[in-house]
Amino acid sequence: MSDIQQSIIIRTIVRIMIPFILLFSLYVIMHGASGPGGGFQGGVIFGAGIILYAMIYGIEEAKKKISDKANRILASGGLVLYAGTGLLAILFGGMFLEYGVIPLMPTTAYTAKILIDVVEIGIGMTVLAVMISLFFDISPPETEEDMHIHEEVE
Amino acid sequence: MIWILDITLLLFLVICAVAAITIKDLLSAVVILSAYSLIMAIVWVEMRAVDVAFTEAAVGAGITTVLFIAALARTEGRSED
Amino acid sequence: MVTDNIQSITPVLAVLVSAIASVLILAFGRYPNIREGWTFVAAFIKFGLVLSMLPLILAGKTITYTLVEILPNIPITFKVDAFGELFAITASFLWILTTAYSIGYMRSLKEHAQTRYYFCFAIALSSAIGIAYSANLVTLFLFYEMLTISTYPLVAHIETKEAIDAGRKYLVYLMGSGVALLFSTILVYYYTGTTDFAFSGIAGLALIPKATLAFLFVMFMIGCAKAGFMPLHSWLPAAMIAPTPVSALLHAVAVVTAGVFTAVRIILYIFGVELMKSSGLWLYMAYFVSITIILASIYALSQNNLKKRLAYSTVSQLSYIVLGALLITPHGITGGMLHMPYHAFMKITLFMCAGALIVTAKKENISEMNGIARQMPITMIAFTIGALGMIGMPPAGGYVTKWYLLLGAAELDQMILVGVLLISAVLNAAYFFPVVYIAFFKEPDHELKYNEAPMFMLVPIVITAIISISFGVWPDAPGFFYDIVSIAVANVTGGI
Amino acid sequence: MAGIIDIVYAEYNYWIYVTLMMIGFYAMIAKKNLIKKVIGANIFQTAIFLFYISLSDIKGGTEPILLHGETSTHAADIIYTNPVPHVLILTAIVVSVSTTALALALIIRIYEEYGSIEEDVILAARRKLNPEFSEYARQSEVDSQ
Amino acid sequence: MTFDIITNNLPALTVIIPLIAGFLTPIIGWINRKLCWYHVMLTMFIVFLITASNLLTVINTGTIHYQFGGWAPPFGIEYVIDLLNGFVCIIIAFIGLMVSIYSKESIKKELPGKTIPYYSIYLLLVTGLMGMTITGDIFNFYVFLEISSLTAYALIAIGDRKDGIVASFNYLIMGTVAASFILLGIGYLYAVTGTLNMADMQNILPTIYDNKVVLAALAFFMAGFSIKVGLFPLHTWLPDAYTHAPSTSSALIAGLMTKVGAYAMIRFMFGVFTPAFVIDMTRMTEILTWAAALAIIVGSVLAIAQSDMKRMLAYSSVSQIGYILLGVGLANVIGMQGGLLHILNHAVMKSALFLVAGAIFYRTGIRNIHQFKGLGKRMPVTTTVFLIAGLSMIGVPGTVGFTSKWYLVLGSMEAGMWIFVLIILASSLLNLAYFWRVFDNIWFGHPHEVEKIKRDEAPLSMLIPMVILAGLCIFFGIFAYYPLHYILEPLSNMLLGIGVLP
Amino acid sequence: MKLAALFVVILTGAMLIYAGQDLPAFGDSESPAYQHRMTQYFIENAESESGVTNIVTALLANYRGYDTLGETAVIFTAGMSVLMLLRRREL
Repeated sequence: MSDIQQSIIIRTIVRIMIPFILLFSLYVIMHGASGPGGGFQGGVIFGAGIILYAMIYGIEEAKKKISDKANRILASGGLVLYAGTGLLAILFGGMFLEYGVIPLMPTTAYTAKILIDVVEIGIGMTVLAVMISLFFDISPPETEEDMHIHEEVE
Repeated sequence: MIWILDITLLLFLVICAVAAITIKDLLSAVVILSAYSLIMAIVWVEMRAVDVAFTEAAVGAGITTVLFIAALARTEGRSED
Repeated sequence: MVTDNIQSITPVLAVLVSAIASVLILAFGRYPNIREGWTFVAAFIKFGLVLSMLPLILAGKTITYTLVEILPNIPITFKVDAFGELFAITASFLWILTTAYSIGYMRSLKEHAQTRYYFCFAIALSSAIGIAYSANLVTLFLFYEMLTISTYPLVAHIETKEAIDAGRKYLVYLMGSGVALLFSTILVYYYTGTTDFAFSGIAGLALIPKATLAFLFVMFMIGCAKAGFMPLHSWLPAAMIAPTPVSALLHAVAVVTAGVFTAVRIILYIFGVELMKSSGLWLYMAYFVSITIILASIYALSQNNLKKRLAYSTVSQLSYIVLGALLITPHGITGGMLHMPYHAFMKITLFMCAGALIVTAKKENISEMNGIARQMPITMIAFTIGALGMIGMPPAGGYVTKWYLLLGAAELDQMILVGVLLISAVLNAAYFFPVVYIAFFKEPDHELKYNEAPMFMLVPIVITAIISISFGVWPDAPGFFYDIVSIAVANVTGGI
Repeated sequence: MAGIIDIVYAEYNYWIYVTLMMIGFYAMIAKKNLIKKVIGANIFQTAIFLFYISLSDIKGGTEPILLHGETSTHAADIIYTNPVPHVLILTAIVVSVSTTALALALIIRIYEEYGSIEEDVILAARRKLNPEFSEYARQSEVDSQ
Repeated sequence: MTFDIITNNLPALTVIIPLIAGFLTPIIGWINRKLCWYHVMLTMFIVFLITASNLLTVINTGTIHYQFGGWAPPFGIEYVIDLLNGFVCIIIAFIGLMVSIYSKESIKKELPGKTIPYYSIYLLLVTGLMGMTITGDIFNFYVFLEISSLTAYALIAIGDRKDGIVASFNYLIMGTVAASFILLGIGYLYAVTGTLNMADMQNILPTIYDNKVVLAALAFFMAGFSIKVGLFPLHTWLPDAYTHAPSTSSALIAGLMTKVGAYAMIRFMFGVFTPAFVIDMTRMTEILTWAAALAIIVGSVLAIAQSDMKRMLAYSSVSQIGYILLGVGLANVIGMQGGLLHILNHAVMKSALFLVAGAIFYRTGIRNIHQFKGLGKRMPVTTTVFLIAGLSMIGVPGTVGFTSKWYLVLGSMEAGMWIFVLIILASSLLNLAYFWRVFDNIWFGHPHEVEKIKRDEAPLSMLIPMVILAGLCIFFGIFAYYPLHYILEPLSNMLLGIGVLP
Repeated sequence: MKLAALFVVILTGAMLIYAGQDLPAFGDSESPAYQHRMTQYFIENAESESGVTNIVTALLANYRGYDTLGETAVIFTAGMSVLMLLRRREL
């Protein structure tokens, strides 16, 4: 544990800030339709929030909040949500990703708006999951056994 | 549009880029790269590409830098050139 | 002369028989008797199939079968005509004999990798018959390459460094020349749009510039390195490292015969008699092969190893055949074509004798063979018959072909060529008679007991020797090679 | 002279991005340090993005976000900047960060195996490790010169 | 009705199915690791069927257009399947299927514990290649190019512990340069045309051919793709990458990556720019032929110098890519057919060869050619496959190598470039030289330490794909008529004659 | 090596500068890219067809939604690849 990680002030501030960061990221994702932002930016910010947590509280601690399994489901799930929306359009007799054919809302534009949000959420899920897992993988291992895992596995 | 500001920012970009590839301390280089991305984001806002600027700020200046620093923590911090 | 064309799958079957047999040989590799049984069965079936087409050929018909069109306009087609049949009969008949001989030879010497040997042998035979029955250059090229590849393991059979080097040499020469053959094939296709053999040559070739034509001809002749022209001959003596039946295969059954066959095919069926004459190419080439005839004979004189001496003799004799085709008169062509089977039978006799000497007396060098005829009289008599044929003396068939060749050369007023033929006959005598003399009349170094080669080897030797004599005694027996040749000659010369 | 200044002035961001691209590209090829190479790649790609964004900008235009409720009536009065390059670059940025992440992962693995992130050291180590390689390395050096 | 839904969307499904399957792989692997292989194989099989159906439709009824989201081009992204990419797609799907079957045992041994990400990335690589091939939108092309590149880096990096990573990193740097060049080229074209749709672009471009930007864009594309295909002076990443990747990755990447790169080169030259521009105005094709001829010779010569089997095959790839590009660069119908046919041929041959190298490595752990002695008896089927594919590389008639060589030589003659005739023929002798060395070692001689060689063949799931590929080497050597007549001849005419894709 | 790199870089730069002469001027509303019907179509129809006011979002998630799917796949690929390379535990 470094000095920064031990600093009670920083730990407290981070703990307080993280909900706001996550909330902001959700706002960015949902706000993509009418202003700057979208799945990407939101996903990255969400990921950054978790990464911040992991930096201060340690990766092991962060993994308790968002486990590898959850990560994997989020990453795959986001994409399946996106692609599934496209496939749904096919099922309703349209082209892939043709939102207009899905009889979700009275007007095509409105349906498209809803589905664009769905798609953005899908992107957000994948991006946040991947960003987190990238950080977990790239940052230095914390325990001794993790250090030398490669020799045993291969 | 204020072209003086524009040019100043763009010149900063060049300075940052040159610094990022010449500085031998890799951590500094990465931080300068982050600054480069941030300036780039500002340039883009100035060019009215807000979405892109937002992304660049979050991805280029944020996540990329974090990944670089994490990678540096596992390797070595100095470069021969 | 009208030739009726018959569609029949028989030529394909004749080609495939040994390919199918090769699979069976591989499958029964662990049981030598069954394995060699298959070889025999295939050899007989093959000969039967080849022979079954003979009556039609003698009736002046041709048989064709198109297997598949590999590229637009480029089919794999088989066509049986008199000339092809000539080669096919020779090769398929000699396969029976070499099989018997191989069994004797390989078992006596307890050679390794016999399955591979029989397998490759069978494939080589398929390729040889394929070459004989090819209807166009591409088909011919296909089998030509197959023959090279399948005989490589036979040449390098004993797997010593020397053998592998010889194999490499063999491969480099033959594959390299194969590239030249491919190139000229594509060139013919490029200029004329066809590669089919025709009795009067490909008509379109007459239209291309003379320099290009000459270049094409040279490329073709380089492509026929299997025919052992100098200076592309040196693979042939090197390949003598292989077991003797393989040498027999190379020299008589398949490889070099395929080479000269291809050369003659190209001269007569691609260029055609008329074009050869009008372009004057025949004369240059005739002089060129004359050099080979003389030089190879001189090389042969200096060889002490019997097989090597025979190898150089082959180089020289092959050029007779090509010379015959170049002498673009009916007599000359008859001589050349007839020399192909004659040479095959006589040379295989000689090689099998040499093999018998190796197996029984363990002797390869001529200088060690003092009085060997006392030990192996039958073998040496057969050898003498073959040698006489090579020199061009009765009773073996050589004198018939030489006569025709001389006639052809004389008709064309080419006294130089006549001289070459005569000189070479003298040279042939000069390198064969000493062997016969040493074997029969020199006192042996130590006491020799009567001890012939095993029956499997001896019987083939006797058969080929007898057939060689029959060539000389009764050359124009009905249905025999002379009849086939005369049809082939009539085809290419337009029945002059 | 005035003409050149005009050109430089009118196209200043163009000159800048060419410069940036060359800086990044040079770092990618010539720098021996692997991290520096990746930094160079980032600079190079970002410079290309700058080119795209410059392309999209229109003098006197506004952000490509429709002014709410007034689109139908005032659409003709407002000039929006070109949104297409923005979309392309959003995608390209993500691609770029993905490449960077993968490159960093590779660098970490290289460091674990060779204990260095300097190209020379790695090359020397490979040569020592694998005698066959030396032949190839000489060849590739010849190629690159 | 339901059937209609599927048939109407087949072009999209070609790419979507492996894409979604790739996303689902981690989840499936989480349920049961063993399911992954079945999942991948099934996916690849379906994709193969779809590509086959696409190709048949194209042959029978002409080009297929598919608009994503129902947005007509140039507003939306369009998939255009014509003969060219229909042909390349089916090759991708088929090789992908074969390698996926082979992967089962090979991965178990070479990459234990990495199966799940491996299969996921495998499917994504196929997706990337397929997407690059099938798309009619220039930026969509870039996106899928990046998918395929990233997956390829990853698949190479997991090979040999030490060398694979460095090879992958070098490839990554080169690949990033290439991708950046391509992105720059796309930007240039967009700047002067304002569109991203290839067909639309081809309509606009002829009016502005004197624009320097267009020329620069072409130059950047060619530079980028030359790196991607490993054309001679830019091939330096290729040998290491192919050598040190795991066997399956080598087979897939060597068999497909460079082919798709070559496809992209053809598509951009003839489908975005026009033949008139690349052939007459800029003489790009002529430059390409010379580079290709150089690649043929240098690749073959360097291959002779190698003693590592995979490295030898890698250098041979450098030379074989030369064949493809030479044929294309000749810019006449015959040469073009030869080049395009060689895409098919080389994919089949090289995949088979790399699979054989993998099988030998799997059983014996040997990669050095000089240690191959006695292998012919130990692994008869594998080595026979090697023999067939090797002869095919040499160009023996009756195998695929012969047919393309025939066309290339004929095309060179047609173009009056006799030097290329010479180069092609010489290179087949060089090929002979390096393959025969291996044949000698395999079929002759005994290993020194072993007295009696036991038969020890690779597992069935590895043998089947190899045997099928070897069978295809012969099948297309004999029945080359079919691809040529139905696909390549009209295709070459289309690329050169009319130029504009319908 | 450095010189060679410099040479390549300068060559590329020369190419860029050569092409730069014909590039549309910065901020030019007459540039082909802006004048092409595609751009105008998006500006006019984004809201009525997609229901969003941010044209970039409309393009990103609707008109060129397929690109975005591909781009997300790139991210996913990167995640998977890094996982495979640096994985610390058995998955």
